[in-house]
Amino acid sequence: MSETTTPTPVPPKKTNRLGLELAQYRGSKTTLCAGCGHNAISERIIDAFYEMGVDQKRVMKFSGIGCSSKSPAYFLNPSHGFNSVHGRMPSVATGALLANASMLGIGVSGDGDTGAIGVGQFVHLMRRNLPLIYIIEDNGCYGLTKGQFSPTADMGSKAKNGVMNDLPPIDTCALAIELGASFVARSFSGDKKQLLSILKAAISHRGTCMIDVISPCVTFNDHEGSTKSYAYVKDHDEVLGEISFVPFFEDISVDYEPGSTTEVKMHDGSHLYLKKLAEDYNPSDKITALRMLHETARRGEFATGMIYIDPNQDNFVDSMNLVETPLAFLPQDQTRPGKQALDELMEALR
Amino acid sequence: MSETTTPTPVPPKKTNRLGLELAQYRGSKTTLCAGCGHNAISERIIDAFYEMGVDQKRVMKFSGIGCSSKSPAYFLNPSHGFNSVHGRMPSVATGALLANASMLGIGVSGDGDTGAIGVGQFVHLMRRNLPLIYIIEDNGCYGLTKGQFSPTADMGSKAKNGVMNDLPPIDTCALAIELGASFVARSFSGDKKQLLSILKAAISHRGTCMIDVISPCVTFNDHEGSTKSYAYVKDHDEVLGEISFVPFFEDISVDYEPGSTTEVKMHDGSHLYLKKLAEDYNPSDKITALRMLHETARRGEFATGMIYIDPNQDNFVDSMNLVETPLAFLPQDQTRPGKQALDELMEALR
Amino acid sequence: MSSPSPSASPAEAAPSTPVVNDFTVQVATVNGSGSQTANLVLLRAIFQMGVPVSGKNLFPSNIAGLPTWFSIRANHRGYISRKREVDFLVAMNPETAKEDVMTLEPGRAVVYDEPLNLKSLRDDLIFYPVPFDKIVAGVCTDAKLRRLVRNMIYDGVLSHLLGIDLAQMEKALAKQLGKKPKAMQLNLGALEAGKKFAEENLQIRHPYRVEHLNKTDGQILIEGNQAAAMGCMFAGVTVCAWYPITPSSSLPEALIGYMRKHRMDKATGKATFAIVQAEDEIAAIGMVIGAGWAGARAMTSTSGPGVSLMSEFAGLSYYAEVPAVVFDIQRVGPSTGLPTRTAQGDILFTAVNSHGDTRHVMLLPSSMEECFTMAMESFDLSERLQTIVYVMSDLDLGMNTWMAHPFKYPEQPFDRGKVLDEAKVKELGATWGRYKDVDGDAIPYRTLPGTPMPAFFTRGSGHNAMAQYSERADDYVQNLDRLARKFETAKTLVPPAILESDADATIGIIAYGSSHWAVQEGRDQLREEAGLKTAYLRLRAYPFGPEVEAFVRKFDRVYVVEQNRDAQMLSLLRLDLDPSLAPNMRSVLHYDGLPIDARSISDSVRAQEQVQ
Amino acid sequence: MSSPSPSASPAEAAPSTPVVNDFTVQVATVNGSGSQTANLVLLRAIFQMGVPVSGKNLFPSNIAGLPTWFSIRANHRGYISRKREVDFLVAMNPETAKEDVMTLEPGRAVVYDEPLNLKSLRDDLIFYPVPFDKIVAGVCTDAKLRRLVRNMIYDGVLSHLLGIDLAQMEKALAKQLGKKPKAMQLNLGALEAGKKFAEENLQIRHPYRVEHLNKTDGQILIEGNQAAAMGCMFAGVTVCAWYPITPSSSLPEALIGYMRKHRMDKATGKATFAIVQAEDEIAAIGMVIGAGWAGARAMTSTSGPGVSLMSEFAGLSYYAEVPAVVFDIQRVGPSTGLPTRTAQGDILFTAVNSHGDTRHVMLLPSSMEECFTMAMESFDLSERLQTIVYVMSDLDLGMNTWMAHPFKYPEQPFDRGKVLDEAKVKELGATWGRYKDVDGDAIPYRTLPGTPMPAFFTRGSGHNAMAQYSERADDYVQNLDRLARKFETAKTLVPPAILESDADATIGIIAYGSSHWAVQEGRDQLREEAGLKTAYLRLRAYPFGPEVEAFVRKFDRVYVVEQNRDAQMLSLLRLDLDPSLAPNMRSVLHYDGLPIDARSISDSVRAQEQVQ
Ligand SMILES: Cc1ncc(C[n+]2csc(CCOP(=O)(O)OP(=O)(O)O)c2C)c(N)n1
Ligand SMILES: Cc1ncc(C[n+]2csc(CCOP(=O)(O)OP(=O)(O)O)c2C)c(N)n1
Ligand code: SF4
Ligand code: SF4
Ligand SMILES: [Mg+2]
Ligand SMILES: [Mg+2]
Repeated sequence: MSETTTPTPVPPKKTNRLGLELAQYRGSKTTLCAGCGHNAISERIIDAFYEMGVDQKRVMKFSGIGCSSKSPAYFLNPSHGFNSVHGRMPSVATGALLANASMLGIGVSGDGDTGAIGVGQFVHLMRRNLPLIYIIEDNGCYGLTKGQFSPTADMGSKAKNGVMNDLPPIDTCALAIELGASFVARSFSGDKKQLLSILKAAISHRGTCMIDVISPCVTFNDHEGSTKSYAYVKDHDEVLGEISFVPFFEDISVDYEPGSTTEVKMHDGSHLYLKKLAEDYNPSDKITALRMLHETARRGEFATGMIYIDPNQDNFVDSMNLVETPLAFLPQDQTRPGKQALDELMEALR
Repeated sequence: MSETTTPTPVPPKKTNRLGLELAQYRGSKTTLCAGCGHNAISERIIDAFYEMGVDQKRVMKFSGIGCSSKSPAYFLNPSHGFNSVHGRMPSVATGALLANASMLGIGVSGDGDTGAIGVGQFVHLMRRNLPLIYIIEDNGCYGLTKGQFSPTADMGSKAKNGVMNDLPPIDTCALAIELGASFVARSFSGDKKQLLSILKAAISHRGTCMIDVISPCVTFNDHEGSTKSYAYVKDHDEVLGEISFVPFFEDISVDYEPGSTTEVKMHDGSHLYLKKLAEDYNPSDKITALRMLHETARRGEFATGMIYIDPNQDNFVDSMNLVETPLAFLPQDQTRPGKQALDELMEALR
Repeated sequence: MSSPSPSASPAEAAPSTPVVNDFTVQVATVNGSGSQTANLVLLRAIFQMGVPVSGKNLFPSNIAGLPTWFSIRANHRGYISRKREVDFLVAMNPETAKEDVMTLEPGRAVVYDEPLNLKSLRDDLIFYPVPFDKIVAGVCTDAKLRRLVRNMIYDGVLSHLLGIDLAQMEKALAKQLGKKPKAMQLNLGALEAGKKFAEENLQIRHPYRVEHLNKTDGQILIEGNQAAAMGCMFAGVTVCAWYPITPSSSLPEALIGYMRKHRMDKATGKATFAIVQAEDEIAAIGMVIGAGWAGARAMTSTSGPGVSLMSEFAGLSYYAEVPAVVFDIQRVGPSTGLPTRTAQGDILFTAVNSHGDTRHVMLLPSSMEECFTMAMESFDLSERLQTIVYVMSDLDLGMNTWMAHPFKYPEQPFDRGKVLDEAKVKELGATWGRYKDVDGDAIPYRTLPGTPMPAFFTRGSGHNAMAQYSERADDYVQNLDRLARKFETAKTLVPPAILESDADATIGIIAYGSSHWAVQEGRDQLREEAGLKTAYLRLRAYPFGPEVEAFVRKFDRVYVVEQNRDAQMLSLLRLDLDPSLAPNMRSVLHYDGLPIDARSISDSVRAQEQVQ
Repeated sequence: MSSPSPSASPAEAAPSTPVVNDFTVQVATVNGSGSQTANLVLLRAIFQMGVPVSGKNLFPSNIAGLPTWFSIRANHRGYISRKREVDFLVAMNPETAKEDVMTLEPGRAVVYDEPLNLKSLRDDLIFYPVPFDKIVAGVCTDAKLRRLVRNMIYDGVLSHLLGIDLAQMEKALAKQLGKKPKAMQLNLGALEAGKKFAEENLQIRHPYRVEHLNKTDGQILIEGNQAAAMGCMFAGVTVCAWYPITPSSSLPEALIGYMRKHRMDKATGKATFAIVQAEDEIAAIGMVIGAGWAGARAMTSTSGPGVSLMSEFAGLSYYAEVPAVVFDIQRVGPSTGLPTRTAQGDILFTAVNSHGDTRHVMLLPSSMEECFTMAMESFDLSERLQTIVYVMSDLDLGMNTWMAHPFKYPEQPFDRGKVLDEAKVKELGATWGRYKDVDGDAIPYRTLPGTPMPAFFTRGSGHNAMAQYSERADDYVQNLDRLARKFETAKTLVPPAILESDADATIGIIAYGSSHWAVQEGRDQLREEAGLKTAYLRLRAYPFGPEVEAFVRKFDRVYVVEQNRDAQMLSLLRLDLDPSLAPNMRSVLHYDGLPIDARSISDSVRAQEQVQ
């Protein structure tokens, strides 16, 4: 699908700025079900990294356990990947990015992996605003264990066996905003254009990019009565306004009537243009964002698009004040203090 | 201190409606530091259960691990108590309250026990709105392990050794509201009257009562530069307006100028009167509550009082549609199906 | 899959004498292709013809699109363990067809999808090409449905090639699809079309036949997780908290079904149970321990990764003495491992699970009947002993289809253990202490919240006999010594090991759990093929009763058969039996993720006994 | 506290001959009363006089108000393990004074706070009443400060009663309070006031004296957690993730201090390390594994409950082969247990920690020097072996004050293990596979993200030698067998056990960790008091090298000394050594939470050897 010709901010070329072809950003063959939303998301990730001309040797992939968590094997083969244990990807990614702060980290989780067993680590990841693209492939169920409800399943949503979910869903976007993530978005695996723009913006952002992507499970949660089915999501997708992303290496000027669009200057010099909806929406104010999430949820709708962004918020890795060289590669003479350091220490204990 | 004569909605008597004296609601001698905020909270719990005339044999006490979590041993001796493992009290309480849904559950946790290792279970407890009084004795540090910062430590707050906290705090009240708790309050261990009213209201509420009580650690976090010291909290306590509680068994009518006060009818027939501040505050609207929390936090203040309440929200235990008799006490003839049930099952497999 | 090198010695080639009721059919398909129905119909039809049968489903850890093998063994002697060699292959999966064919022994038969053109691969096999697409097109006009009924065709083909009554297949099909007339009718069509095609086009050149027998009369077909779930229901479980994980999930999911049907209070229509899908395994065991503490019969079910996550709570249950039942449906491997393969790999870790000095009780079911009965025993034991009890099942038992005799309705009432009541409190009076050993069996009396009995404060930190907080050295030692004595008491309460012995046996075999069936067959092989007489002790629980040491003492060589790399049960035997017996014990290990087979056992024992 | 029944046989009563440099002083106070300074000054002053000394702090698991005991042992022979009997008691705590006095052996001495009026309790002890409040009032006008300096007075009193140079006490005090002139001056006043009071009022009737020796020259006083933290720094640790827990916290906290001082890049002032206080132990080990995977030297430090919570990740490290270093500062008990007491109770659980077939490497430090060196070795080993390595310290080593020889600056460069580089990749070329055993030591080559080396995908689920996802039986078995071989390789890399033997020893003793010091003294007792010659093998790591089996083979009876109930190390020996040696091994167990003492060992061995 990446050979598509539907217009995107950066019209696809045969090769990107690194002279690489799209195919060189692919991964191994997917083992997920045909039609699974997760596969579409993998395609968008491939497109985004290709179009942004990211050097894949500078990328680390992470995941937990689940169908969704298998997907890092299906994109960016030249990058190292770590499919860790269920719900604990945030801690593994945190350690890896401290060990090598020069890398671009992308993590894929599921709504069960994040919202159930992993919600504790999720909370602290958001709070630390760790520079990491954190994607939740959200199908409202546990795909790999055959379709049980997950914590993002909506109240009243029906399972394949007819059972109704009677617990309120966790809104991972609201949670992320409340806890301190600096880039919070929601999208739909079926919305190629929107998801691609969000992913490209995420690549330019330094801080936690929490992207909840509704990604229907065709095998266990795509039926009548499910609020995470393709049909339901298409009908209830309330798009927050068009997103245009202009990467730092392109000089395209986007013109718009003043007031109609919010322009966000990204950390790496790229620009993000967010077209406002009638009710003017300010993606840099947490409370407006939360109100909007609560209201759309009350209406049984999904607000998709850039929900909240602060391109300049402090992040955990930078706050560590680390030396340039990645910690993993520091030579012995920088990590083993000299003899007189030991002598000093001994002297103080005599 | 419970023999105090400061006026409270229920003027203290020598014995309560069960004919019990206050002393009969006490626990074992505290082993916490003299002056620890946690001790004051234990006293308020004793007062509240005494004044509400709660039958202590109908109460179950829970906690995790920490100085705060030791405190259930220091109140309500006649009640069974379970001091479980670090951060996991919510699950233990959930199991116990399913086993015996007729009991009143009260849990005491700490800001580390809840906000760090326990935040995953906290999230799901709030989401389930389990009928439980959940008290966080919040001192912004790990008391029992000698004063390290906890996740509720404010950004810029200084530790005793001078180190500054550089992570944003988790606002447990905002989190609880976002996740679905139906009774969310914040108080201060030093504010006897407010805390007592909140606790009495909590006893009348059916659903999760998440009460974050700022409770200074005199040994490790009561110094200049700490935002959880007695001095700092006294100066920055923004009271949300007076709370009066009238239990169902007293017929006192509280009169107030219309509009000045919000009246809440509790699940058990008791009444809660919340005096509004100038800017009229609606404790039944989540977004107003969240805005207020964000704004006071930005000003470096603590909003204390009833922050959010919905007396009628569904709760996890009731949604289980359980028989009257506590599951723990069901006789064999109600829990072992008859022979023909087995025969049916076998027949279907022939 | 196991790969014996295909040696094409003509000697072995296609035997002409008929082989009746003694062969294995393996169906190779793609998962998600709906082959499960066709396979179960095949299995059930043979079962209904009175021929002992077993099915092993070898499926991948994903949802659709990867190779799956289902092997059905029919055996007139009643052997139901996995047989290594495949006699009859149904090759539907292009991806694996070549390897599936290449790994067959010479002389075996292969039904395959014609376009795969497999017969060119080997000349020492019997091939039956079948044009599945052509046939299905004939019976199903709706292209979308074809994928689903396509597999039914091979059932029809096998009905002819193996002599399985079509009527039995139809009956079996009805059992599966009875409630869906449209699907039923479609599949019947496919079944008949397959049979018809075979009759008209395939001339039988293989020796394998199914013939009527009477060895399954009155029996049932069931999966271990269903049996265990039934056991829990009849044990009166009232609280179940679980978190999904393969191969455990089908236990609580079956339980939900049974309880909704049989455990709703007649009068009020309300539930006499609470089943919670927890946020993770730590929460699940926490809920179970909270419920057990409050007096409920509480359980969870999980697999290896969950057992690891429950470690801290396991220690709390042990030290604070709170009942809890945990089913471990074991799967392969350290870490996330192979979630859809079987093993007995959590034994040693579970026995000592949690930091500090801990020991845990484990029950070891071998059969569908024991999945049912031990589920019930586990609740009695955990309330009697006031500690966590693990039921160590595995994927082979839990998720494969097994024959079983209908379960007997339990005669024994529940044993709710030592809960202080009016009478006892009068007897003990003020001298009652939560952790006092008043009966000499090291098991104290507890009280339950919500009763008039005296309250106490439960904690996982140091406490004395009166349940007061204590850091005193003597209190700690007394408590830990009592817990050790309590474990001795457990030896007298757990189900004893079971002995089966040949007359004048010369060597011993010890096994447990799902290995049992391969051991039984393996012992016959040893006796009949190598003249080795064996005595066999089947462990049913940890800790070991005195009968185990006595058994080992009887033989110079005892072979401990298990499905793990590290000889985990042998390790526990070495730790707990008289050290002088250690040299007598040897290992037979199988840990490739496939259910253990008899040949692996007899080969290993023969080799170690140096018997040709 | 341990409670020998006070038998008042006059024979034992107050010996008149002086007892020089061989006694134990125990100070009983209330925690939070600031007695720590006074106790350390006492300890250090004796140390500075050249007399071998050790201090054991017995503190409660709360912050203030509960009983605390600090015992200081001075011994001219250099015995620094805990001595069971207290010779000289300083009774400051009304709550425990009575029991503290009643449990003394006859003839011992007691300094006590006069109002407690203890001398009425027994007539077979030597009592010295001291009016602390009166004295402190004299030296400190500010009532608030009195609580803090009050304890300094007993130092002064003991200076007189035990003959400890006041000058040395002042020097020791300066070492503690040097930077706080006001506190310094106040405490000096209290010290002198105490001495003065004693000189004027107390006439010495006990035999205990400190006299100058030269047995501590050039040595240091340090706690094991500090030593380990230094080791980590000099090992070049770059990522540390931890979660507070007693008795581990002081290790990472010391590390923070050292790193801030010695590991900030000179040129830029930036950090060459990242230390993270994680949200819990699961996150801590997750960060360590993530960092280790990315090529950092990463560690965490915890205690029992944390080790339990890390179980699942331990299996990931083992199976996916990711380096990680975990310090387990062991404390007492299953569950939350006794957080401020010492034990060696996590040995067996840690060795097999995680579901499935797993085995882990453990280092076993016995001394301050080894806390330092093994911290360094642990990083080399975990990167060399590409697996999790546990350093099994305990509360006694980690939090008590020990004498040590100044640490030697490491000569060996780091061993960063098998990381694929240009050269190697040329050699192996396309044949490189993440999990291929190319060197025959079962250790594969890894590559690091952010380098030009080929990437691979790491997973805890089934994988083949090329690190591709695999559920194949043969791939799984090959991988698990290689891991078993890798553990064999580990035996050749871990620090070997150390042998100390009497000439013609008749029995063997095996011990490890903090038990070492009591064993040394116990062996002297056995030799000198019972004529029992012993050979002693001190284990320093798991898995065991060949020297361990060889040692056990040499003796009919080998006593394994350890501080747990379940003979956990003996269990591992039984599992890993030749089974025929199992009967040779016996246990000496100590698990009351107090550091093991020599007498417990020699008594037990004598009893088992039936030597009077
Ligand atoms: C500790 C642990 N518990 C349970 C499991 C079983 N398990 C595998 S995936 C999964 C849930 C996956 O759901 P989600 O994260 O939403 O991913 P999806 O499959 O829906 O994409 C579970 C419970 C496991 N692998 N590990
Ligand atoms: C699993 C586990 N990890 C760590 C600890 C050590 N620990 C005991 S209490 C505590 C934190 C207590 O902080 P908080 O909950 O805020 O309670 P406070 O003492 O401040 O009242 C910790 C980390 C433990 N007991 N168990
Ligand atoms: S089961 Fe659902 S989530 Fe998993 S791969 Fe199939 S469609 Fe996707
Ligand atoms: S340390 Fe702090 S929290 Fe703990 S008891 Fe003392 S004052 Fe309270
Ligand atoms: Mg999902
Ligand atoms: Mg705290």
